[in-house]
Amino acid sequence: MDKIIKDLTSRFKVTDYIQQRPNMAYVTVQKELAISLITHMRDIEGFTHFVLLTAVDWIEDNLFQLTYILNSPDKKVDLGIRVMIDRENPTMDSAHHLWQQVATYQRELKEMFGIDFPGSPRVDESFILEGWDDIPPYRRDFDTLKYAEETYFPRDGRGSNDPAEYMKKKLYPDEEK
Amino acid sequence: MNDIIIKLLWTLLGLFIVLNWGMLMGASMRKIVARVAHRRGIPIYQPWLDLIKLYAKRTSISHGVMFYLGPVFRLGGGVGIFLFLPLIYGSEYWSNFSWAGDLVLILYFQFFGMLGMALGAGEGGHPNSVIGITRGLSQFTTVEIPLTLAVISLALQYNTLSITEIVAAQQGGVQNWTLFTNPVATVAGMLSLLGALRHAPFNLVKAPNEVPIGPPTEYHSAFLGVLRTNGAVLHVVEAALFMNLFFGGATNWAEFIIKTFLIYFWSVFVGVVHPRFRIEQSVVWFLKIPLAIGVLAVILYI
Amino acid sequence: MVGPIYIIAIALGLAFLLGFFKKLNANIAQTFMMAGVGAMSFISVQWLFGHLAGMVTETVTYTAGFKPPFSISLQMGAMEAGVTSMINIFGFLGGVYLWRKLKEMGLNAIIIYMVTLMGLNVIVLTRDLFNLFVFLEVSTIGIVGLILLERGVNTISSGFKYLVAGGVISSFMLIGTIMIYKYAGSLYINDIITSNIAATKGGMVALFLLLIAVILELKPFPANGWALDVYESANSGISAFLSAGFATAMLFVLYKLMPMFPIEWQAMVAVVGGITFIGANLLGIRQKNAQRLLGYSSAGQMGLLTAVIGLSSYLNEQFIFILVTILLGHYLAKAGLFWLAGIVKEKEINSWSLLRREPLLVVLFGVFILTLLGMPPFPSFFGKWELIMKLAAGGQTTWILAILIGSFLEAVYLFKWFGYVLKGENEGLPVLQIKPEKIISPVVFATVSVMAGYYAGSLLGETNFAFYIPLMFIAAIGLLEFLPAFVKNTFAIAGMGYLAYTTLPGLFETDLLRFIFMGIFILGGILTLFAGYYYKGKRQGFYPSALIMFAGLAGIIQAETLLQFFFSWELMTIGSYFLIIRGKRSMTHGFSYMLFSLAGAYAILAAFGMVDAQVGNMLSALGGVTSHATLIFALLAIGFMTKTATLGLHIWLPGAHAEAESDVSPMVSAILLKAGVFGLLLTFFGMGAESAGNSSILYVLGWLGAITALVGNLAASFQEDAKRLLAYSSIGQLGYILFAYAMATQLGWIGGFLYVINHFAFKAILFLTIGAVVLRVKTHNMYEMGGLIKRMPLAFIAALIGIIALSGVPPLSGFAGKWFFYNAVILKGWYFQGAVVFFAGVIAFLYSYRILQTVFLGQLKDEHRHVKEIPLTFLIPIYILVIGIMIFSMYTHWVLEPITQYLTAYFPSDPVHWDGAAATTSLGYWNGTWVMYIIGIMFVLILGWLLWLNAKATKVKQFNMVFSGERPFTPETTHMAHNMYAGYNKALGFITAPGITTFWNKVAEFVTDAAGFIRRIYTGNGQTYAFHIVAYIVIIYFMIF
Amino acid sequence: MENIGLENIALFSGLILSLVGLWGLLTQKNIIKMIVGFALLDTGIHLIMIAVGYVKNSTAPIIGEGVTKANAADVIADPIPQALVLTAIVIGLGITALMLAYAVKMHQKKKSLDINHYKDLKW
Amino acid sequence: MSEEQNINQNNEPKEDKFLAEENKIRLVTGPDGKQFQVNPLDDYFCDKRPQVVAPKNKIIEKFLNWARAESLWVLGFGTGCGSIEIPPLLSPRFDAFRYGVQMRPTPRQSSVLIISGYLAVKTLKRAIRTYEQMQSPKYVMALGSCTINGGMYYDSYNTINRVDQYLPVDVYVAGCMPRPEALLAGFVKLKERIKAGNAEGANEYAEKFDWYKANQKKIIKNWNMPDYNW
Repeated sequence: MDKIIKDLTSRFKVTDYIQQRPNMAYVTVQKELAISLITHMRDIEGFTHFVLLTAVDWIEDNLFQLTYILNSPDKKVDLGIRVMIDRENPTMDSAHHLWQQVATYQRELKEMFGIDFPGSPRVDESFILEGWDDIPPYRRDFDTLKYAEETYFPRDGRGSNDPAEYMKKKLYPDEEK
Repeated sequence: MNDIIIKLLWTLLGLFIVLNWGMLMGASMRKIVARVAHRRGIPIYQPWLDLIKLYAKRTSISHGVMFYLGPVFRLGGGVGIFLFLPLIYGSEYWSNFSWAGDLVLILYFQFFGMLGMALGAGEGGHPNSVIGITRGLSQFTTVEIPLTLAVISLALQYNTLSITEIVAAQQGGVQNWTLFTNPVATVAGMLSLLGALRHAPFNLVKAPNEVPIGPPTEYHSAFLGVLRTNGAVLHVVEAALFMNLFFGGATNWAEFIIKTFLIYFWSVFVGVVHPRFRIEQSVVWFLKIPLAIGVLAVILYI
Repeated sequence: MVGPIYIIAIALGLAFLLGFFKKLNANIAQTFMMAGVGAMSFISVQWLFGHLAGMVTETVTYTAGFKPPFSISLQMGAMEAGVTSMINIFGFLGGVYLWRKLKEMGLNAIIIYMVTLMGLNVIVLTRDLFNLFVFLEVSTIGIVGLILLERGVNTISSGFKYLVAGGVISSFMLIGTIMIYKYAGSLYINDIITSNIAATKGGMVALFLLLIAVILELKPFPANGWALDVYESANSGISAFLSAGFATAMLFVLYKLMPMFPIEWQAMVAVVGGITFIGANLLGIRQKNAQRLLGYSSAGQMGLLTAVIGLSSYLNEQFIFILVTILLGHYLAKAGLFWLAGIVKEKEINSWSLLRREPLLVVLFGVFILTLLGMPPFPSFFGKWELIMKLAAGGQTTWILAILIGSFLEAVYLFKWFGYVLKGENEGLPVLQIKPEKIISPVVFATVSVMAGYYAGSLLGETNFAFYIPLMFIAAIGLLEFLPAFVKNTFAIAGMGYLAYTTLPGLFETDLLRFIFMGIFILGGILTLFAGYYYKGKRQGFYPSALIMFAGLAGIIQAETLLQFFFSWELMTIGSYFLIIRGKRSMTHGFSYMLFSLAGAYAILAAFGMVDAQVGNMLSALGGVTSHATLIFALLAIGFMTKTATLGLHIWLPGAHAEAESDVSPMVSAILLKAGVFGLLLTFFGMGAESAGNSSILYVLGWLGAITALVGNLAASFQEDAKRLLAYSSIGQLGYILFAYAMATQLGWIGGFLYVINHFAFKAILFLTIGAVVLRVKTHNMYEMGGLIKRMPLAFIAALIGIIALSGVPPLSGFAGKWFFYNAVILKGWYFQGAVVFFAGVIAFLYSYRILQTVFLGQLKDEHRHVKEIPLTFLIPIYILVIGIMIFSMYTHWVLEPITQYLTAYFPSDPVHWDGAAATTSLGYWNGTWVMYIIGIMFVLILGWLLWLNAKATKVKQFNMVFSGERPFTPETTHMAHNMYAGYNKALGFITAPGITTFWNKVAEFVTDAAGFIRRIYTGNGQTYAFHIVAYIVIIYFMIF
Repeated sequence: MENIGLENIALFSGLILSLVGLWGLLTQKNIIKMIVGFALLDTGIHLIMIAVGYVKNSTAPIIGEGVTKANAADVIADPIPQALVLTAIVIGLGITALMLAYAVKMHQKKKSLDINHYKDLKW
Repeated sequence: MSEEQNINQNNEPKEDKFLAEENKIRLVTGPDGKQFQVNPLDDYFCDKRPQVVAPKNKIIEKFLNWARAESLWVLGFGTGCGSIEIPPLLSPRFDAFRYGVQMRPTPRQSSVLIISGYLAVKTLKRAIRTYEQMQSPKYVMALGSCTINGGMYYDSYNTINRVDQYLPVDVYVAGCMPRPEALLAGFVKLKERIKAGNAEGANEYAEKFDWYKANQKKIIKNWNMPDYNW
């Protein structure tokens, strides 16, 4: 693992490096370098398996964090590649040419976070949400409770209980706290 | 003229009996199947309720003229066979209109309903219907061969194609039934019946979890009611045909009911214990064992 | 009478004179030449007419005032007059054709032309052997000189090869001549004949050398490579000269010299001819170059004629007739075709499609091809007919076989060529330039061909004229080609109506069988022609072809003699060929149709020959056949089964019917196929279906019919093309019919008749309907249609009724057929065949449903949302037939009862009893009318009930259906149509594997490969050719001695 | 020597000559040689023809010295073969000339006299 | 109810940014070469509104309702986690056949639609289409707290809270999830309602069609069909 990272650092400008587990590490790279780094990992280092692509909304930093997780079946190690992109104008280079299934992840991210991947197949089509015209729901500035209350006719009289408290009250009504 | 009206009334009565018996028979079969599965199953009157409910549906839709005519053809097919089939041997009234045609007419009249149903379902435009029909027709082609050979064997044995005469020849005791005088043909015929009644393993046509219910996918309300009516009539009539051909016919209603029940039960019995064939499997199956038996049946009587 | 010597005098004199005036204007010189040739023609023609009219007798002219053997004598008998007329007329017309070329080449060419012509005349006329040799050489030199009209290197080298080969041949001829002189002491042919020259060995050798030289001049296979190169490369006018003029003269030489040779040698001559006929035609199959192909054909025809001369002892009094008609056919056709080749100027036969730009040329081409092949109404047809008849009378089965095989091979390449002309791609080909002088000669020859055909026919003493009335009517329609289609259509229908008016009532009185078939032919013809009103424009070529076919069909019915029948049969084949090949992409289908038809026709011809030999030429005498009855029966059956497209002989049908035009498909399917059935019936009726030898054949036919039905229906179920589906269905239905008739019982035949009528009606309905739908939607593929019931309800109803009648569902008439089948099968005892047929019958449901579902039901496509109902001109005939089928279903007994009575004459046992509408057999009973009533009433009651319950059903549109909570996206993806019976295909598709097509393809491949292999002996090297000649002589020598 | 006779010598030499000519025609690739072969063949045949017409101990068929009309038939050699030979020579000459003319033409076109070079047309 | 007046489907401009590609008006060339427009929504779908069908006279209706109640044909359509509770109904242990409950694979023939758990918007669309394809009289049974008030998905951005805003529900079966016994109880309850003549959901749906449709369309933006899916 170290060797890989060392090798990686010597070739790319890797800014952040976290060794999560002995066989799992995260590196952070610049947006521009990300795709070439991934290509390098796939073709040279043997990270042939693409595990997932996901995003985190760092609304405070005004950033989206994209995480590509790759797996090397031979070395039995995982490598996460983090890319921080601007939240105002979220675009990222598409990686669908490396693995076909990336396109699906990118489509999901486009829908849920509004991160654009120009050139990715069918990226503009709706994926899970059919006919969504609000801000992308996984962004943290989207208030889902408010949206649900406005949209879905909440029924009055809804309450909630802590099951332990509730059962205690019910079973031992006399017992005072 | 009077004769004809009386004849018609008797025929309607017969139809009524057959319809109800068909539903009762269907219900009891389902009861039996349920018991095999350790269930109580439907109430015995369930088919009547279903039928009433279907006829009492408030709305219906129509895909076009053929969609409308399909069930008419279908029921016409079932009732037509009923009309041309002598039910009770020795009774002029219960022999219906069998003087207008013989066994061949009945064999070919089966297609009347099938064709209409197929066209009606086709007009519905649903691909699953068409898939179901193609399967049904495919299977039917090979189902018919053993039956044809059995009929030829019977014609050779009794030297007639008239059902009444075939039944007449079987009178006078159990030993005279075709079942015993020509067991090979009977086997061929009964194997063919399995395919004709479309219980498992030959029920790919309406396989509900594959092509939702097959041909009648789009049928509902009164259309479906008509189809169910036909189903009840047709099952009895098919069983009655085989009863006449192979099991000595019936001289009274009690005998009729027992025999048709048992004949119908045969296919249910097979169905309960067998899984389903794919279509090419069933086609090939009918071209193997039942065909061989049918050929044997004819060879024995050459 | 002007003496024949003047022919020579004129030619020589003119040639000399012209030679003096070197500076003479070419135009004037040529006018002189034409005048001279005209005069020569006149002399010979006047002799010919003199002989024909009986005014003159055989005349011998002596030169130099001595009697032979001391001088040369010229004999002008009828044959000589005829042949010189042919040569001179050809010379004249050829001169016209070569006008420009000769003028270009100047005086010398004109002189050579005249001298060559003169040489040929002398060859024919002279009775002196050496004189013959001299003028043969003169002609050869002349021809070789004329070859130089073209200056290409190939032409020149081929001319040289010709010279080398000719030199070798003439050497042998010279030796032969001189040896004959030594042994016979005379060169006068008549003296040689009377002298006993063959007694000595040396005399035999002498005769042999002479004979072989003459034969070699006729270009026998395989020692004929030298001639083929000339045919290919020379100017087409010269090739025509070589083929029509020179070969004709040489053939006459052989004819003239034949009496000199020992009678045993005739067989050798015949064999040589036969081998040439087959060999040359076999090699012709691989040819792509038009002129070379004609060369092969020319060699082949000469082979045939040589064989005829060799076989003269079998032909007796008809020898001359046969020789002359076939020779005439060859002469007219070959000259005409070579001339056309000169007009077209395209070497490759597949470029000849540009001929299509000029309809007149196509007509000419057709006339010549048909003349060459011996098709009616051209003279060689009668020649071939008589040849076969006489050979059969002589018991020469092998020869019949050989001649038919040769003719068939010839037909293969000629019709391939014809196909290119009619249907080949003619885009991007150069413009056709027709110079007036080039077209005159072919036109004249084509006209002569037609007239000669009539004359030859009348010579055979048939009441021939009746068969020519329809042809004249057709010719009249043909002349009206410039009129719009609807006018011609009206004329055609009127003609058919007149035919019906004159024939049907009479037939009804006399012969029910013929009445039924005539009714089908004429009624069907009128109805299908009616659909033709749909077509705009001129529809060139359609009406003559269609009417030729109908004339042939009517002729078959009316024929009384074998010749009339065969004449009409061939006529019908030709007409239908033209009809079929009119369709799109139908070149190959028309080709295979023609080949199968011809093969069938030849089988019929062979059988007729045997019949004629035994009991004379009346059709009704068929029953009197005693020897070879089984063989004749089998041959006739096979012949007629090519038309009914029985399995094994069916591969032409699907493509031919599917690609034909919308109103032609019903003509060829519903109507034309019945001609084969009629033929079979004639055979069965005539020859006694149940006689001992035939019953085993019938047994085979029964199985064949059953399997045909099965395979045809199964294959129909797997088609994607609507018309192809119907075509396969026709194969299946004709299988039923064959099966029914093969049973040869009364019940079977009633069923058969029922099927014939029924198939006619429903197949006409279906083909018209589907054809009209195809016209509207412009596609054949069923999966591209769908949902058309919404746009074309009337078409759907018609198709539905057609399908119900087809599938045999009660109450329509199809069921009656099934009922009779069941009874017949069981009574006959053909249980397993019967089971196969019923299996096939059930399979019919698969395709019946398929065509209704995928075309009319299911999902309507975007582009068909606005299509109109099928045209009224189609609807009217369709609905006439629909009404007909309903009435027929309701009152089947109206038709079947008379048929039953009619058949009682043949099957006295009478197993069917009719009581009104009720039919009873010993097995079962059936009452068509009551079944109809009962079902009708029941249907109405149920419908009423449903309507009462369900009147308020909301009408929805095509996407309003259960789609698992989704909705359909496009009609294409929602229409379940493509590969509809996938599961069934998986289970039983192997039955329809195209084994038979593969088989025939392999046969064709083998034949063409063989041809390709054999033709490698023609290396192109002149020496090899010379060696061939020497080797040929040696081989034949050792074969004889 | 007596048995052989002049006519036989002529016959055999003619035969040999024609066979040689035929052999030349069939084997020589050069067109001119082929023509020579043909000429030999032709000449050989002419010799044969004369041999056929030869009658032993007879004179030329000219009426005159010892030949009268009465005994002409017995004394003279058969005149016809001689006449024929004359014609045949003429014709042979014509053909040879035509062949040569063709040879010239062919050489003009292709600059070759090898017969194997003129095989464009075949099959 | 207040939305009823301001939403009128017919006046709404037919501009729909969620209109699917295959539903857009397209220009087609016929086989005869003429061009014409195909509007899939009009040409391929029936756009009639559902009609209220009044019950027949009381006695007959009572009889018919009894038959309907005893013959409940359930559509095999599972929406949420509750769909796993339906198959056991037919097993020997619960044997819903005793109650006249039978499964049907096609909505055309079914009379009961079971909403078996939470409904995402996407599923709701299918459920509505399916419901509309069933023939009247038809009944809706909703299982689980999710269908009642959103349950644990009450604040989800894509799961509805109350089914009865979108479809006329006849019986709610509470629980998370209700066991098969509860379902059986629900069926019994439904039967009572039907026999009493109270289960007129289909007519209610037709009557308040605009209101239902407005609610549905508020969240289902790409309906892509005429209003009522026949």
